[in-house]
Amino acid sequence: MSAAVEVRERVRELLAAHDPATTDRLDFLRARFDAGLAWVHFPEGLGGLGAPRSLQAAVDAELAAAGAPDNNPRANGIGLGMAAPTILRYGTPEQQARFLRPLWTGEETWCQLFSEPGAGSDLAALGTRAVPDGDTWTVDGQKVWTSGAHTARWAILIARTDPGLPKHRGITYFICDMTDPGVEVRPLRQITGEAEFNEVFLSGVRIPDAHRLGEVGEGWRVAQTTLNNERVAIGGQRTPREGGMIGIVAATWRDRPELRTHDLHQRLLRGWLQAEVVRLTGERLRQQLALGQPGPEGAAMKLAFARLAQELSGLEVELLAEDGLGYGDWTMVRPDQVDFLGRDAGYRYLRAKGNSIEGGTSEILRNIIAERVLGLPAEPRTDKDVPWKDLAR
Amino acid sequence: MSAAVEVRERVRELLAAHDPATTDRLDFLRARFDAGLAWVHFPEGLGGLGAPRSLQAAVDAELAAAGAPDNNPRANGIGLGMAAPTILRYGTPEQQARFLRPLWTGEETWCQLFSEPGAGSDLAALGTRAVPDGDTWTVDGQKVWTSGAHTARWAILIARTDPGLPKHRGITYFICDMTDPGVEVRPLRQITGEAEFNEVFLSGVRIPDAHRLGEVGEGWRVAQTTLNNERVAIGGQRTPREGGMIGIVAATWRDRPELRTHDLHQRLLRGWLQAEVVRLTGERLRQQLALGQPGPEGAAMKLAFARLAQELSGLEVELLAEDGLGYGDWTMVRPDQVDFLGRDAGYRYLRAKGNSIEGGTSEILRNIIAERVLGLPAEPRTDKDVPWKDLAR
Amino acid sequence: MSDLLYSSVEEDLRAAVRAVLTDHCPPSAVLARCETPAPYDPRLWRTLARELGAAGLQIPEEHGGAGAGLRETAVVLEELGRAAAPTPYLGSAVLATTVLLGCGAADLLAPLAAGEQSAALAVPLTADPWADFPAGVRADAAGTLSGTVTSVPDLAGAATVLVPALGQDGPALYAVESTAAGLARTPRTSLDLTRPLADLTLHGAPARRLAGPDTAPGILRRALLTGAGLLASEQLGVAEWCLATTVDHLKQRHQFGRPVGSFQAVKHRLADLWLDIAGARAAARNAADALASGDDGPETVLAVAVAQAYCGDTAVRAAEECVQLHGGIGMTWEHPAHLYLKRAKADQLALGTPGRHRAALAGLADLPAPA
Amino acid sequence: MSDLLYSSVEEDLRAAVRAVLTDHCPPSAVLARCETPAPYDPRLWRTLARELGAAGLQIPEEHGGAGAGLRETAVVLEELGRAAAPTPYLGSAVLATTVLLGCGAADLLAPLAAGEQSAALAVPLTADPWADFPAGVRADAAGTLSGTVTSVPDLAGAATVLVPALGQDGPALYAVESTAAGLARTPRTSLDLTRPLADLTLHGAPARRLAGPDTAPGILRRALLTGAGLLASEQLGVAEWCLATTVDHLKQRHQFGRPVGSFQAVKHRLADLWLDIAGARAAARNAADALASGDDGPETVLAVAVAQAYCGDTAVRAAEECVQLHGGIGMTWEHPAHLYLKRAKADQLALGTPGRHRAALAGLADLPAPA
Repeated sequence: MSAAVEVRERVRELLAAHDPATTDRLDFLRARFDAGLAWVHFPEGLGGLGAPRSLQAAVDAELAAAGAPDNNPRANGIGLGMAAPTILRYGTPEQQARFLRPLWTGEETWCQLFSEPGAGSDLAALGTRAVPDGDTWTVDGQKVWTSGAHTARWAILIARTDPGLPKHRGITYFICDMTDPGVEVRPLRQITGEAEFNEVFLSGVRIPDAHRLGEVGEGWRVAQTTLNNERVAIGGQRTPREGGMIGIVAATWRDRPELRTHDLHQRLLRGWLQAEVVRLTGERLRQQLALGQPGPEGAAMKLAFARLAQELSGLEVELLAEDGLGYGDWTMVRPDQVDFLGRDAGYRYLRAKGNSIEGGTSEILRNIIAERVLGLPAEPRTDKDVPWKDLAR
Repeated sequence: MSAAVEVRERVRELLAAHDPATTDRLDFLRARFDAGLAWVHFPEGLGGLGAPRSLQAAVDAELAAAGAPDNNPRANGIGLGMAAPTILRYGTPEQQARFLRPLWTGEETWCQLFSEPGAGSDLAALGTRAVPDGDTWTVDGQKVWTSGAHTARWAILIARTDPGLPKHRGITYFICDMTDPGVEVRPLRQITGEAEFNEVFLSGVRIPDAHRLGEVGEGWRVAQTTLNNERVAIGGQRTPREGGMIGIVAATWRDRPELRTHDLHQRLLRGWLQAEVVRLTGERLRQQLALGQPGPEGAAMKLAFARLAQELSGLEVELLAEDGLGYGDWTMVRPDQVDFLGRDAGYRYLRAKGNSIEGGTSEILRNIIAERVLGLPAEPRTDKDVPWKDLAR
Repeated sequence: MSDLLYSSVEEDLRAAVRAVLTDHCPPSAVLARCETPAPYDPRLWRTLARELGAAGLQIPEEHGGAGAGLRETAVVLEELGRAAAPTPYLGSAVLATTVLLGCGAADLLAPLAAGEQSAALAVPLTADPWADFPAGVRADAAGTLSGTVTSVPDLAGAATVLVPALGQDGPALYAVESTAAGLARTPRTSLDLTRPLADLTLHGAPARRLAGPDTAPGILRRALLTGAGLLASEQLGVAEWCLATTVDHLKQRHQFGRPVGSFQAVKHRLADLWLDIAGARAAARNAADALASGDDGPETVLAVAVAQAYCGDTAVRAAEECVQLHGGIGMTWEHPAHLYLKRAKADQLALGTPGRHRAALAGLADLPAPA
Repeated sequence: MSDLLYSSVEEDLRAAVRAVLTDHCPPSAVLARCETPAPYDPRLWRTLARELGAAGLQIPEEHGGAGAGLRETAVVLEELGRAAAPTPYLGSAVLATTVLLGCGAADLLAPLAAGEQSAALAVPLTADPWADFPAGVRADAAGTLSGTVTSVPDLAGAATVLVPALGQDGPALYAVESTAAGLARTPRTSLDLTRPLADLTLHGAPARRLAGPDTAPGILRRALLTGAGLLASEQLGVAEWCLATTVDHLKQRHQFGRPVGSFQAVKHRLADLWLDIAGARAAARNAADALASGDDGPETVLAVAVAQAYCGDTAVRAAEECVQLHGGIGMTWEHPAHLYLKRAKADQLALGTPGRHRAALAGLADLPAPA
């Protein structure tokens, strides 16, 4: 029996045993997980069937068509996209058994405690300390840019366990209980007025050694799995023609002839062209991925997207003229999920500024392209072999 | 008697003693030099009067009005602009007496043997060797981008005299006799088809130690005087509104309405704006200089000029459409002097590419602005303290 | 040729203004105030306007002003831009004052010169000198005004509102007291937190006519031209703050064992930005000098269009680079960078976008558009 | 959605073409030849056209061609661009061949397919698909042609010249033998040393009519559209050579004790360029795929406009960066960078400038110009 046939069979069995119309949502999701239809490329027993990843889309479609509930993936992006692949690769059998099922069903959401105010793009320079004490670790430090920290049950965390080693080598990767009394979450207000992210203060947080992921001192290597999955997620979004920011600007252009000038027209034509080419570039990347030839364009799509979003959102404000002077609302809110496009032009303009900072700055992405794709030599490094504690900060 | 009055008196005496209408050109120029009216800020006996430099313009104007010949300064830019100030500052009395008078009168023209194919922007990495042998030096190496080498009588030359020292410290500055049999000059053809510059091959060239300028090993410091004078010369040009490249493009725009499109119009407006702002920036710099407050804009004007010339010349070719496909003449010629603007659009486009390379690349100028003006830290240097012979090349 | 430098008197004025702003208006104070219903600090305005005489710089001495001029006014605007200071300076001391000077309304100038009151010119912040005389407000036969003007800057605290309106005989300029019956002001939520905008509604509001059809269009145009030209100086101040703050940050901030400011890509971008700001400085000074001459001829108009076309974009780019090169810190509400980004972006739209001013160059510089 | 990748057949073709070009057409050979009166190497053309069948890729097998298509033709153009190869491929195998296919002129296609002859389309290299049918040549009642066409690409060696002309009954397409009485060719000095241009003069030249008013405008437009769309692939090849050559140079070249390619400002510029070239690749493939479908509907026209608007500027920028980042070496005649700069700049004007194609987007993408 081919994998595709087997998977289809399993779907049929699941639906037969758990009629979506009558089954409780959570019960259905748990049953789906146990049937190996959560992520078919995961191993059996962990929500999968060891089948090709490409079969997942058909499963999702078939279940959706049958009226089955989904696991609301947008509400648990960190868990599904980053924590799960890392637990799969580096977790102990006990950790995998404990964490993956409630993660996938959404019973437990996750957040990521990686970034620190003092480290920025130099993530490996992080200063949050984890000190061993018997079979638990005590963690102290400050993390930032943590989305969902106020609702997450668990966090993936990297912390420094040996300051005497060079920065990449003294880091260990943990699973942190967000209900620990030492965890304090504060909303981090952004230039848009809202607080998508949080600051997280860790004061004497206790983590059992059983919640360590990977070996002591191997945290940087473990984190690469997490971060690579972040990049893939960003590069994989497909947009139709005039999807995203250009669609909004073009619609305004069509609706409001009184705003048109030749200056704006020429800039709109350039922006539209750029958007269409970025769309084609992304489409070409997806065609390569479908053939199993992941091109280096992946990292680059984020760079292109940021450039485009910033240019177009700036143009939109100018196009709107007097209407561009306004702003919807400065009240601080904590949105459930990011909506780059949904609010007004001023919001789009401000929010797009983050596109070239979050998840790898455009400067870092240019370094990556130059070194990994073009093979240009690295800059002289002064920080590779210096103990972390002696680094200039 | 104020300096201004004395200078005016000298001019009157010179004209009285040497009627330009009847005096041989060279005799007049020599007499002018001996009267201290060549460059009034030079010392007496060396063509000057130790007077303020600002008085020179009046001398030039008065003599020109009287019909006196000038020393054809454009034909000896390197000599007047670079060699002379260096000889004045570092030359022995004998050297000053020997070289400055025929340099100024134009009897002897000069060229500059600094750049090397292997060094580029890292001028101090030069590899031309000068080896002492009694009271003469033997020089071997290759120089490039030497304008006027085929007509020059003398050259200012920097060469490596101690490869065991770090690169800036093992250089010595010489005056090189271009008639030495070891000097071979070959025209260097450029992308425009013409050969403004030369390559100069030095094979066993003999230079008496008496033609050394400054101490042995001090050549880099001496060369700074030469190079600083090059920068000042570049920054000091005044252009009227629509001077330079923009004037040509704007004239074509006005003359040929059939070429106009909205795309080109918007770009022309931006180009015109940029040209006007560069002009104002230069004017502001000159007003500062006139008050004795040289601003850092000097180095930056060259950067701005290159950017502008390249953008406008590229636009011009597009504007001309079919006419932009042509080119005047690819025949290799050796022009007497550079004319950035005089030929056709294709030539302007190609020649402007050199504006961001010759006399300090735009990349080097940006480094200079970032470090000297903005005070940003230098990059880590790996080449400062390494013996030249051990440098990666 | 214009004088593009700063005189020592101008530098003294700058130092005085900067000292006041440093004391009264640090970024934290601006931030704390800008979401309150009263974004302008009345104490700051009193100090600037009354003690330094900054509000009356272009008002002749016989009307209680300093009798200085627009070059000095421009220097104040540079400092206000550098501080992202929330004051009604542009609306009152530039736009409204220029109108009152044009109308010769001495009695209304005096309280402005003394810093006792502020005034507003009832045009949208986006009004530009090339547009037609506005038709949104009409005067009836009795001389009362009715109509609406949206997005008026510095309207909230103004004691007097100067209203361009179509009277019975054509374009005219009127003064309306802000307490007049039939006058209402509705605040808008603005992108720029430091320059509040409000809509003005007039329903039969009693008004005093200051200028009629012969002079009103010219006076209004002169005011908008002056505003556009001097706004370039504010934009210069914004850009300078952004560059200086970014450079300071990058000298301190270390990543990968080095100051971030030692990375060449960053250095080159900042060098290019510095060069653009040098251009903005020359263009802004040129416009201020041309306006200060009092000559409204083609050279002055050209100088304004060049300055506003150039400085508007330069300030935005400087602010955008400031946010980007501060990294995550620059995206936070706590850091003042966003105040400058919002000011720069709103200023780009104010008194004509760069595109609008470039379009004006087509006529001013004889670069005709395609047929 | 278009197939934006290269098939293995296409990659094989690329390898074969590249091998020929590496052997016959290294930069030194191009340079040596390009100032001679015969800039095209007849041996190279024979090998490409005859042995590889590259000239007949889009010609059906029944007419002696390979019966492949425009996707494959585009791959050949990429390689010709990468080599800055002087061949009449664009003029003959793309423009003239597309016209002959449209006219169904089987007898004229055969010698082209066999690589025995080349043909030229008598339009200026700057002709674009959006322009009116050309009116520079007229046919008299006897069917002989008179008139002038300037800046025709690949005219010099062409055995047959295809001439759009106004006949007695309207636009028509004619074939004229290059040896015909009354036909004269005058070479021009071209900016692009690798694609010679010549003026065509006709004085009562005998001609054969291939298409009349019903079909001629559509056939010519299809040819120009095909040329513009496939030229994007040539521009991609030019850009790729420039980037790769620059990267290689900067890995080798040391300054200040480091490879120049390790300096971050240089790296970031090249990363941006790489990203733009990735876009050019997607856009060029999209146009080739759309044209290969044979559908001339709005999606194909849009794909061509997007590709030509984007790739024309990208190739120029790549070539300009190549010269700049080679420093002085890049300014010398001896280094091939200038061949690519000149090709890229001439290609930018060819078959419609980027501005012309962007303007076409206004209609194609419903982004109307201001009234």
